[in-house]
Amino acid sequence: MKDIKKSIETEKQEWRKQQTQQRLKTSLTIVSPICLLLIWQCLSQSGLIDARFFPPPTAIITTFIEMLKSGELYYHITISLSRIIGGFLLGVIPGIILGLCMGLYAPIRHFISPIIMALMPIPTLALLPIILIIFGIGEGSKVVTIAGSVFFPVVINTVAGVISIDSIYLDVAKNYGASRKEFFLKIALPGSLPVMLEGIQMGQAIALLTIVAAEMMGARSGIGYLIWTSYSAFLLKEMFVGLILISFFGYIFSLFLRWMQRKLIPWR
Amino acid sequence: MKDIKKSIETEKQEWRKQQTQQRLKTSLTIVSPICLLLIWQCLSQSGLIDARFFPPPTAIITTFIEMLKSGELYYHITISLSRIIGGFLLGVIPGIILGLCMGLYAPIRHFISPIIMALMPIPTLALLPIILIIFGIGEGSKVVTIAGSVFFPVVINTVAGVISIDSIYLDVAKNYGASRKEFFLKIALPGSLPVMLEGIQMGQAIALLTIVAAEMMGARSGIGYLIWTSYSAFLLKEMFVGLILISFFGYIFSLFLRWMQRKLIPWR
Amino acid sequence: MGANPKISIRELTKVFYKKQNSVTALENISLDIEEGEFVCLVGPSGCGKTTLLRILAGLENQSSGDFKIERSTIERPNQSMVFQERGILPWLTVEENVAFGLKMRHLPKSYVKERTTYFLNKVGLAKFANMYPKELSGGMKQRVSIARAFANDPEILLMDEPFGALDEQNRYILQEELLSIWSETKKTVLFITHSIDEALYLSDRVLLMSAQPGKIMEEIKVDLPRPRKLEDIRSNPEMASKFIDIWGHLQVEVQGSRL
Amino acid sequence: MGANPKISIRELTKVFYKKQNSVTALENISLDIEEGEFVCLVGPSGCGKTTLLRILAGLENQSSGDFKIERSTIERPNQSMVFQERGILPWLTVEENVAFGLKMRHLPKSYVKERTTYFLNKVGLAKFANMYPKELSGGMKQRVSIARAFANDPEILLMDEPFGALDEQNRYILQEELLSIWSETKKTVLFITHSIDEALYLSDRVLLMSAQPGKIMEEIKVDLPRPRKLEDIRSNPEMASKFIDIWGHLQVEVQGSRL
Amino acid sequence: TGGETVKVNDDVSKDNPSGDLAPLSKKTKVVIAEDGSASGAGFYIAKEKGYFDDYNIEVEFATFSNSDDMLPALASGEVDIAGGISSASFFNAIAQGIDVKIIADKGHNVKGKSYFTFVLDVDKQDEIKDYSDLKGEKIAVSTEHAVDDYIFRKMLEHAGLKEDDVEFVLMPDFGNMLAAIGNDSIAAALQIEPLITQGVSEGIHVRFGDATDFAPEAQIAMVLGSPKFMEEEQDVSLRFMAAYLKGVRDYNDAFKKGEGKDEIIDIMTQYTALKDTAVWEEVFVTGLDPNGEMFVDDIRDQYEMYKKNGAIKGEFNFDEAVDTDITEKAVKIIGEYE
Ligand SMILES: Nc1ncnc2c1ncn2[C@@H]1O[C@H](COP(=O)(O)OP(=O)(O)OP(=O)(O)O)[C@@H](O)[C@H]1O
Ligand SMILES: Nc1ncnc2c1ncn2[C@@H]1O[C@H](COP(=O)(O)OP(=O)(O)OP(=O)(O)O)[C@@H](O)[C@H]1O
Ligand SMILES: [Mg+2]
Ligand SMILES: [Mg+2]
Repeated sequence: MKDIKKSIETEKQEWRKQQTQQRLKTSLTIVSPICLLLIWQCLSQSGLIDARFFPPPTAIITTFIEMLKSGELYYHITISLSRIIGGFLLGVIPGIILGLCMGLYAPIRHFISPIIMALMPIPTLALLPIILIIFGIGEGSKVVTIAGSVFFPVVINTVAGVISIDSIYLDVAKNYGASRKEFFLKIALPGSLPVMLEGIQMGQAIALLTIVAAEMMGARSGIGYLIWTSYSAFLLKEMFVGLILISFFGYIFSLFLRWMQRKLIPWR
Repeated sequence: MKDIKKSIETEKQEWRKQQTQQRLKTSLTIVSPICLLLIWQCLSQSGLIDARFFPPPTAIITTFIEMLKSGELYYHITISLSRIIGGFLLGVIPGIILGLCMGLYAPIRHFISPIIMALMPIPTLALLPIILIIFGIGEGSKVVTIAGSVFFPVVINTVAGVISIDSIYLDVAKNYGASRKEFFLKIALPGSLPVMLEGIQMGQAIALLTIVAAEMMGARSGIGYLIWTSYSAFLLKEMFVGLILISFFGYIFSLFLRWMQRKLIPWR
Repeated sequence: MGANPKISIRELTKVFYKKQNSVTALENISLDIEEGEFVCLVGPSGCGKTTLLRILAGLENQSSGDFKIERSTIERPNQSMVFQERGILPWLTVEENVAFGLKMRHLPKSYVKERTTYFLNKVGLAKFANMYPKELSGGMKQRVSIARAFANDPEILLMDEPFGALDEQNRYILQEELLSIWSETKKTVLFITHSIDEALYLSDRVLLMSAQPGKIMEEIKVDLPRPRKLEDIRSNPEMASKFIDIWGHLQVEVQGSRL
Repeated sequence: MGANPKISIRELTKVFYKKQNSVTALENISLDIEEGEFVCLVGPSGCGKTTLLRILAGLENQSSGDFKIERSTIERPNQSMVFQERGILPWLTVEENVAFGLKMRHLPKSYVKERTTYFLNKVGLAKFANMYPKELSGGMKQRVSIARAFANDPEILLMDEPFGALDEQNRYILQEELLSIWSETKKTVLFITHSIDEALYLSDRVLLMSAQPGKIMEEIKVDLPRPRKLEDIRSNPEMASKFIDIWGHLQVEVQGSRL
Repeated sequence: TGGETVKVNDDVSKDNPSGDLAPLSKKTKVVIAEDGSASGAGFYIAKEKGYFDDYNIEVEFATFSNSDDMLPALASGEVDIAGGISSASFFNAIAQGIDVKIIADKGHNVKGKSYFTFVLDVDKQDEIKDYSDLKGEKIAVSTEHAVDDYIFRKMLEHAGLKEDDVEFVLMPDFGNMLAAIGNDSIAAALQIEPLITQGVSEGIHVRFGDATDFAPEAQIAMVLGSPKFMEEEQDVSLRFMAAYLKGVRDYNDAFKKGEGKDEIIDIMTQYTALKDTAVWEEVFVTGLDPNGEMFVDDIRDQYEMYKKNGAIKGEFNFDEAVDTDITEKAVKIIGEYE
């Protein structure tokens, strides 16, 4: 028995050591951005990189705080967020519906997929004029621009998700007499969810990447607008504030989606 | 025995019927783009959609052939292709190397991933000035723009690929005394390859999406250039020719990558 | 009773045809199974056992021949299948999995709840009702699968190597549980296995199949009284000789079908 | 010989510690295995069999105690492990998998080629040398795994339920093959299994382990002459009583460790 | 020359809130496409000073990254008014049947104080003294076959250089030109205010001569009207133009005469990305003609050049593209500016 106690003690020490190491490693996650900022600050102040194009982080933060205080930032953020979320939903929901239909019905899949494949590589930037003609210059066109870029990864992954459902589950559904609707709700939807969610995650990343392009048409506000107008006027500090916001929202969204994922697929 | 023959005959009929159906379904793949083009043609000619913005496909094809004959198209295509391929390689190779390092060494992973996550959501369009400052206006900046957007999905998927390697393979390597280098070449690289290739496929799609943005900096040639200058000059037929080329190359590249995938991971 | 078997299969043949290539999976299977009988099907890998079960389950069509499952007066499904470990739906909780068949039949909620709880208790999983399959061990997953099939109260039960992936000890525990539920409900069961011990322990009758094309070669009645104990079978010299008999038969078939 | 066993384990203890929670997987294991002996380790699930093997294989560290593997004069690796089905590398061909250990030791190419071919022939996979594992059946995969371990020519062989996922008939074929290679090379083997029949058929000695914490409870010598046939074991009443003995022992342990 | 089929309510009365034309009976919305540049001053001032309100016109601004994107919006009637540069795109659009009209001045260079002119890398000021010294250098221009290109060629002509004596670098974003000069990728650029002033104060570039040296009467930007707005809604377009011109006149008062400059600069900081009032004191502001008059002959020259360079596809009558009737009428009503 003494021996076991000694063993437990040994393993406890070992475990503690590993914990400490682990904590050190995860602390690197916070260290690295700080490092980057510090290097940037030094380089920028010492003139090794051109401070006119890369203003030091401290200057950017000052601008950030000023913009925050004046309420300007709040205004841009709320508008962009509503566009991103609107566009995201407008891309994700039809994407899922079409993807499920394509996944479940081979003729639809064969009919639609060449169109999807042909349209997917077309750059958003090149689609702007077409979107403008069809949807006008209002909020519609911005939301549709984002939706359009979100749509493709969601459709493709939903189809992949449906196709990847293990055929044994289809047998189970058939054997236990599931109706068409039940099959859809109990098998196809949950079965394709994990892969579908990966598509949605990709869609989220793309929605953010598209916001600048979307807000280049007829916008008067928004983070994308802030970025390109600031840049057009060579107000680089303001531009960097915009970039930092985008980066920040990318982080928040990915956290949110990971949380969603845990909620939606608790069985994983 | 007669019975068996009859059964075989029955199944043969059944199989033939299914083959025909299958063939019908796959033929939809060719039918659908033709349908789309026909509808477009009709709508455009009948004036239901604005032919000034959506010239009928026949007109686009005529322009296409003219541009092909004049050798203009050939010129744009070769230049863009070399940029896309260059940028793609410049993004993929460091992406794989960094991804493998991050996947294998937790401290590196913890240190680098926040930076990757912070940079990823920043739109290419907003990065153009920064790229321009660092890489000038030559071919470099175009290639780097494409490389930059290809880089992220490749890194992320490579890391995911390494992490997803079944721990039993690590045990096998250890048990049979694999050295560090052998572990890298025989386990980490092939083990992460399938997921890595998915990242590369995404990278390819993004490379095409980025060509317009890349060729907005000091370019005088290329498909992206063709698209945006045609649009700027309101030569929409020429713009559509550019879009069709992008779409076509998207198709070719994805075929190529699927072929690569079969060659590189024959064990799947 | 003998005149009206629960399952009657007549000259069932199944051919798989693909690109000029035909595989005769089942050839002229004729078979009667009585109401309440527990029949095990044993045969070398690829002899068509699964194919036969899938045809009975309506998941595949025969090429020729017929089969008939006698219906009782009560409103109940024809058959339910117990699949291998992967056969429970990972996105449903244990309880939802067990209730799956009943829900598909749109039975009243209270009834579904009652039967589900009953069978969860029977297989000893009441405590795990709200867990997802990933949290269960292999044996627990098979319990869910069995509870689901019995809860559905079908005319007959079809089981395709349900315990194939379990270790010997857990396998025995599940076999015991299966027999206990079976003896209570007196369902007709057609059970596939590779394990001769399992077949001898569980069944009233063992059907031996030949390698491709699958035919029924021999029929071995197991008239050991129930409830049985494994020890009885192991120490019973008659059972030992039955084992060696089946074993020898399978060895020939397996060796014959090996490359 | 008796004075210098091939493997000697002294008071080996393994504790897993996680967040204030400690699990004693192995407690005071002391054990000697002679050169050329075939020893089977049988015990309920979770009793620490895998843990013991992993410690011997150097994949895990013991908490206290020692073990020693006697080295012969020839330059050869200490031990090689035969993993379960998933243990062969899917991205290497059959041949590359078998050559894996030899290549890691940077032996001359011609030697690697020769030994690989020899063992591929031994397990009857010469025809499949250039195939990838996905094209193989479960039994063929295990043949690859066994060939790989033997080709590596280690001091001892460690096998963790290598046939657990196979059906009874294929299992027997592989057991036969394993015994045939073993009798030729006379390697020392430590073999984990859940199947009492397997243990009795293969080993010189069966070690019974208790449920958590894992201790060695009993040791059963199997002195049946070799080469053995399964029929001999089945028809031998002494073996039947050994089976029931082990079975009873495991039943107690398994039931005790169930919730 | 425009169709006079529509009956226009153009009675003038001093009692109206505007002091001239009567307000519209119904509040009417006019959407103006802008690219956030300073040359939209007339619109911003007229809105802030209530000149549009006086006519019961409600204006809404839509910002685009460049004037080419505005054409589809203008053609489809999404916007009524756009501020655009003269470009082949514009003429091509007209040739395709998009009936957009050039109606008034929205930007020309003021002699010696060009807001759209060449800048030179600070490091190169000693090397390059004269236009002809640009030989062999890289020069960034923001568009091909547009006014930028036109001014660039005028400069070459003036310097006695041939087209391939210098390297034309196409760079659609003016901001990118700063970056490109900053890292010495290019020597000079055809840059626009307020980036010129900012670049100068940041020490990136210096002004290089003045565009009026070789193109004194270049029409850089114009007010464009959608066909529907110009033909069918003349009641509105006339009032819109009157209000716009009032705004332009306040702008001229401020920057030429110094009257009410603070207020105007305040308005400008609201509508453009340049928020620093001090910088506004320094910039060379856009020339905006108080009577809306344009250098029509120069526009024709530009058109001829695009055509010569093969950038114009299709045929059309140049004179139909320019329609100054409404502007002239508005000037008549509000009086000539002195
Ligand atoms: N869908 C199919 N298409 C073509 N051939 C098939 C198909 N399903 C089964 N077969 C073939 O039919 C034969 C019988 O297969 P089946 O799965 O019924 O065997 P089994 O007895 O269940 O084998 P095991 O014991 O390995 O499960 C095999 O030769 C198999 O290759
Ligand atoms: N890495 C680990 N961390 C914590 N506990 C572990 C770890 N590995 C094993 N254990 C625990 O140690 C005990 C023994 O595990 P082990 O895998 O050795 O059992 P086993 O006898 O091989 O079981 P089985 O027959 O199911 O393979 C179990 O209770 C297990 O939960
Ligand atoms: Mg089967
Ligand atoms: Mg184990």
